[in-house]
Amino acid sequence: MDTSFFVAWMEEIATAVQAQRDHLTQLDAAIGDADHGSNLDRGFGEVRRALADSPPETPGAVLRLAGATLIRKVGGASGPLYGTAFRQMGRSLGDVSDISLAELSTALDAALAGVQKLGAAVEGDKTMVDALAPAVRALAKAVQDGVKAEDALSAVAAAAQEGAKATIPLQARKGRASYLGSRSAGHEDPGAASTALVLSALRTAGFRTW
Amino acid sequence: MDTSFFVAWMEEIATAVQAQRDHLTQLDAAIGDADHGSNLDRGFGEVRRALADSPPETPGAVLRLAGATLIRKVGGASGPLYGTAFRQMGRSLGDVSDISLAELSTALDAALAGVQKLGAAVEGDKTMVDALAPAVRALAKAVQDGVKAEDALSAVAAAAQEGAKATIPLQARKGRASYLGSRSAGHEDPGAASTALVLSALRTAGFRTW
Amino acid sequence: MKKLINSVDGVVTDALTGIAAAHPSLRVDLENKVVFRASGPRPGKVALVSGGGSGHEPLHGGFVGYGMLDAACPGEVFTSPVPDQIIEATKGSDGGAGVLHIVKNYTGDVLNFEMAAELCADEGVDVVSVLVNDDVAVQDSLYTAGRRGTGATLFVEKIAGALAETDAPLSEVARVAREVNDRSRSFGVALTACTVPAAGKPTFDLPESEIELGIGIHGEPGRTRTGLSEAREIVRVAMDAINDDLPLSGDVLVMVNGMGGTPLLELYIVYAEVAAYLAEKGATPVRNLVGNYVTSLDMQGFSVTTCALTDEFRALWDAPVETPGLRWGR
Amino acid sequence: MKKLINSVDGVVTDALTGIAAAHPSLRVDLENKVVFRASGPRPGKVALVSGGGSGHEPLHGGFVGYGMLDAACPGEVFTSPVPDQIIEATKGSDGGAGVLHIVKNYTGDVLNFEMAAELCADEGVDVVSVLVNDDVAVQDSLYTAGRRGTGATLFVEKIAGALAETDAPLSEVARVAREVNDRSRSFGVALTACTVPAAGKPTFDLPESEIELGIGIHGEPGRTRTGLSEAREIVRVAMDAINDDLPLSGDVLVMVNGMGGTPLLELYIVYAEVAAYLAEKGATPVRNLVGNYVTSLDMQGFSVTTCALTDEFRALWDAPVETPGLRWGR
Ligand SMILES: Nc1ncnc2c1ncn2[C@@H]1O[C@H](COP(=O)(O)OP(=O)(O)O)[C@@H](O)[C@H]1O
Ligand SMILES: Nc1ncnc2c1ncn2[C@@H]1O[C@H](COP(=O)(O)OP(=O)(O)O)[C@@H](O)[C@H]1O
Ligand SMILES: [Mg+2]
Ligand SMILES: [Mg+2]
Ligand SMILES: [Mg+2]
Ligand SMILES: [Mg+2]
Repeated sequence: MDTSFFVAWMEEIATAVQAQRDHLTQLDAAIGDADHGSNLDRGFGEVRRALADSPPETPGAVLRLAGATLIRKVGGASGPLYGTAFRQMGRSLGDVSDISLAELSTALDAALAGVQKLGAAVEGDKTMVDALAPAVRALAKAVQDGVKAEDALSAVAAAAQEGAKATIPLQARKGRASYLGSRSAGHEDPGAASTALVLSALRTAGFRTW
Repeated sequence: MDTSFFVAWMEEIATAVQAQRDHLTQLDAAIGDADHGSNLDRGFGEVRRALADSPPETPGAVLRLAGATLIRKVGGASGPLYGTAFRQMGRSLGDVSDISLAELSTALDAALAGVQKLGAAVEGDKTMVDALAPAVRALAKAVQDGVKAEDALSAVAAAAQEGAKATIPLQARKGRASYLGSRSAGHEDPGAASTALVLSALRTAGFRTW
Repeated sequence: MKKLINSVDGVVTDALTGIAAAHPSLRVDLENKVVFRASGPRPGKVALVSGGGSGHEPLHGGFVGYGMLDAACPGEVFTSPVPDQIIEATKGSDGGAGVLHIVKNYTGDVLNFEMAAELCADEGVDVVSVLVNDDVAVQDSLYTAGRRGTGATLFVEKIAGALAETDAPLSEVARVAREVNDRSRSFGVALTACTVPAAGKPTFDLPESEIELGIGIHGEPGRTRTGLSEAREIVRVAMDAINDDLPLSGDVLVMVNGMGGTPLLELYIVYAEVAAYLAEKGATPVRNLVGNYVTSLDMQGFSVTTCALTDEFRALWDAPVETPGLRWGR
Repeated sequence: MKKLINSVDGVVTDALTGIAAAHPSLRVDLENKVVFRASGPRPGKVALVSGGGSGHEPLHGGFVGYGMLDAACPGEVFTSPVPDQIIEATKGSDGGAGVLHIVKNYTGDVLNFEMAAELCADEGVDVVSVLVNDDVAVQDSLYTAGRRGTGATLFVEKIAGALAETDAPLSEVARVAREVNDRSRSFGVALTACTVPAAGKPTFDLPESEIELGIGIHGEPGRTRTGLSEAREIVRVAMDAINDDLPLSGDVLVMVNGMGGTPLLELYIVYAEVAAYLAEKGATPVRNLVGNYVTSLDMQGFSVTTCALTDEFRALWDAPVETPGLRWGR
C-alpha cells in the first residue's frame, strides 16, 4: 500500500463523512450535542485540502498530516481523539514508502492505543473504541491467517461496523452520552458509527487503487 | 329600570365576558395583542366584586362605580374607554332611582360622547364606536317610536351586534389594529365585539329582572 | 404553552416578588405594582416615571435606579398600567421638583397616563409628559394611532435620567427627552410569535420560512410578511426603513435589541450587519447596545434603534447609571 | 430552522465580527477566533483564558475585560475550541506572570486544553488549569465523564479574575478558582430543545407538557423527563438536587440563568422561588444574578447556580468588573 493508497483512503473518508454528515449529527443529537457530523465533515474537508496543498511523500506523512489537521480543525472530543489515532498510525508507519498488511496492522494497533491513552475508554464504554478495537483484532487475525489484502480490509470494515452496531444497547460511560445515564442505551454511538465509516473507507480505497 | 336592573346588567356582562373571554382574546390576537378578553374579564370580575362589597343605592351610582372600577383595574385602551362610557352614563342618570327608556337613551348617548371625546374615533374607524353608535341610534329611535322596553333593548342588542360584524371588512384607523394597515381588514374588531356583548347583556338583564 | 410560571393570573406579581428579592436597590410596592428606587425621592431632583405593559423586561422595572428612572409601573402582560399605579408612582417619587412621565405612544398608555397626570396635577404635583414614538414601521397619519414607542424609550430614559441627576429643571429634562425621541428611529422584525400567558398560545401563526416585518413590542403581527432570508438582507430592510425616514449620518447611538427569545450569538451577527450598513452610509456607531432590552416575552426577532447623537446626548449617555438592566460608571 | 444568520458555516465568524464592532474594549483575532482585551497583556498580571463551544453567549467572549478574562476562544457551536486557538489566546495574553486556563469539564474541552497547555509549556509559558465541574445532575463517578462545568464557570471567572487584577501569583489565582468551583453547584432544566445551526432542527423532541431535568449547556437531553408543573415545584426539584449535594446555609451567591430563549419575566418568577427556598433552608442570597449568562442557543429553560460565599469571595465578587456581559464599579 503506497502513498496514493493512503491519500485515496483520506479522500474516501471525506466523501463518506460528507454523505453521512446529517446521519452522524442525528446520532449525536440523540445522546449528545448534535455536532459530530459537522465536526468530522469540517475536519476531513480540511484534511483533503491540506493533502492537496502540500502532498506528502510517504504513507506515514499522509497520516501524520491528517492527524495534525484534525487536531487543528475539529475541536470537541472527536478532534483530539481522531487526530491522535491518525498521528499514531503515521508515526508507526515511519517513512516506509510501501506498507505491508502487517505494518498496517501494527499501525492500527498504535491508533487504538493512542485513543485509549488519551480518552481512557475501554471496550464497552460506548465510544469509538468499540468499533476500533474489534477492527484492530480482525486485521491482526487476517495477517496471522495470511489472507489477501482485499479480504483483510473487508474483515476490518465488517468488524468495525459490527462493533458500532453493538454499541446500541450499551449505557455510555465516557463522553457526553454518559451524562444521560441509562437513557443513553438504545442509540448507536456517533463516534463508533463514524469509526466504522472511516475503516470501511479503507476497503473502498483498496478497491479504487488496486 | 331600578338599581337591581342595573346590577343585573353588570352581572350579565361579567358572565358573558367570562364565557367569551377566549374568543375576545383571539379576536385581539388577530389584529392586536391578545389581551382584550383577559382585560375585560378581569375588569368586570372586579366590578362584580365592587358592587357586592358596597352595593350602590341608585342606578347612576351602580354605573359610576362600575366605570371607576374599570378605570382602576383594566388598563390598556379598553379600561379608560369602557370606564368613561359607564361613568358618563352614570353621571347622566344622576341619582334618579327608576330610569325610563328615554333617560337610558340619553345616558347611552353620553357614553358614546365620552368614548369619542377620549378616543377621538369616529364610526368606520373599526373600534367599539362602530358597535356603540348604531346602538345609541337604535335606542333613540325606539324611544321616539314608543316601543316597549323589551323590544327597545332587543333593538339595541341587534344594532350593536350588526355594528360589530360590520367592522370585519374595515381597515382600522384607531387603536392597535391601525398599525396593521390594510392587514386589519377581514377581522372583527375585539372592542366592537365586546361592546355587542355588553349591550346584549342589557337585554338579558331585562329578561331576568322583568 | 410552556412557561416558568406558577399561575397565569400571578405572573406579574410573582415576577415583581422576584425583582424585589433580587435587587436591594429597588423597593417594590407589590400591592400597587410600582417599582421604586429604594433610596426614595431626592429633594430637588426631577423624578422620571415610566410604565407600560409587562412582558418587555428589563423595560421598565429594570431601568429604575441612579441615572435612569425613579419609578416604573408595570401593567398586566401587554396591558398598559392603570391610572392608580401611575399616580402612586408619581406621588411616591416626586421630590418636589416635578415628575416627567415617559409614555410610549399606544392608545392605552396615553389614556391611562393622561388620566393619572390630570389627577396628580389636581393634587399639586407638577407633571410633564413626553411621548415616545420612534417606530418607523407605522405611518404617523390621521389613519393610524400614530407611531408606536419602542426601543427609543430606553434612550429617552437613560439620557433624560442622566440630566435629571444634575438637578436640571423639569422643563429642561422634558426638552432633552423630546429631543432624544425626535432624533431616534426604530424598526422591528419577528421570526416567531410570542405567547401571552393568558392567551395560552402564540398570538399568530408564522410558517417556518416566513418572518414579520415592522412589528411593535406587543407581539402583534407586523406591517408585512415576507420570506426568511439572510441576516444581511433582513437588516438592510430594517435599516433602509430607518434611513428613508431620517437619513443616517454622523455619530450615532445604536441598539440591536433582542425580542426575548433570540440568542445573543444571533444579535451579534445582526450587529455586524448594522455596523456595515452604517459605515456604508457614512454614519459612525460611536455608542451601542446589543442584547435584550425591550422585549416581547419569548418572541424571536430583533429591533434596531438609532439615535443621531449630539454632544449633549453623548455626555449624558456616558454618565454613570446603576440599574438592574443597564449599569456603568458605578 | 429560523435564525438570524447569513450562513450556517459563518455563524461564529459573523458573530465575532459583530462583537469586534460592538466592543472597542475588545480586540478580536478573527483568523484564530480569539477575543482579547484591546489593552493587551499587563506585565505582572496573571492572565485568565477560557473558552468552549459557541452558543453559550455571553460566555465566554462577553466576559473578557477588566476584572475577568484576558482572552476567550470560542469553538464552533457546541464544539470545544482547537488547541491552536487556545495556544494563541494563551501566548497572546501572557503578561509574564503565567496563564490560568479555566476549563469546563467536558471530554472535548479537557483534551483540547490539555494539548494546548502542553505545547505552551514547551514554549516556556507557565500554564495552570482549573477544571469547573459544578453540575449536580451528573454523578462524578467512574461510570460518567464526570460532572459537567456549567454556571459556576462565570463565578470562577469573576472571582479569580478580580484576584488576578491585584497581581496575585498564579498559584493563588488557581487556588481561589478551585475553591470557587468546590463551593459551587448547579442544576439545569429545559422547557424546549435548542436548534444547532448545522443540525437545522431541534436536538430533541419535547412534548408540549414535558420538560427535561438535569440538562447541561450543550442542548443535550437531561437525566430525566417529567411533566411541566408550576415554577415553584420545578425550582424545588432543582434546589433539592443542589442542597442534597452540598447543604445550603450561610451567605450564598446565586445565579438564576436563562438558557437563551426564556423571558426575563419568567426568570424573575424563578428567582422569587429560589429566594423562598433559600430562606426556608436558612441560607441568605447576599449576591445574585438573574439573566442570560451561560446559554444554550435558543433553548427555553433555566439553571440555578449557588456558591457558598467566603469573605474573600464576596470582596472579589464586589470588585469592579468591566466586560460586555458583566459590569459594575467602573
Ligand atoms: N473518552 C473517550 N474515549 C473515546 N471516545 C470518546 C471519548 N469521549 C467521547 N468519545 C467519542 O466522541 C464522540 C463524540 O464526538 P463529537 O460529537 O464530535 O464531540 P463532543 O462530544 O465534544 O460534541 C462520541 O460518540 C464517542 O465515540
Ligand atoms: N381610540 C379609540 N377609540 C375607541 N375605541 C378604541 C380606541 N382605541 C382602541 N379602541 C378599542 O379598544 C379595543 C382594544 O382593547 P384592548 O385590547 O383591551 O386594549 P389594547 O389595545 O391596549 O391592548 C379595540 O378593539 C378597540 O375597539
Ligand atoms: Mg457532539
Ligand atoms: Mg389588546
Ligand atoms: Mg394590550
Ligand atoms: Mg460538541
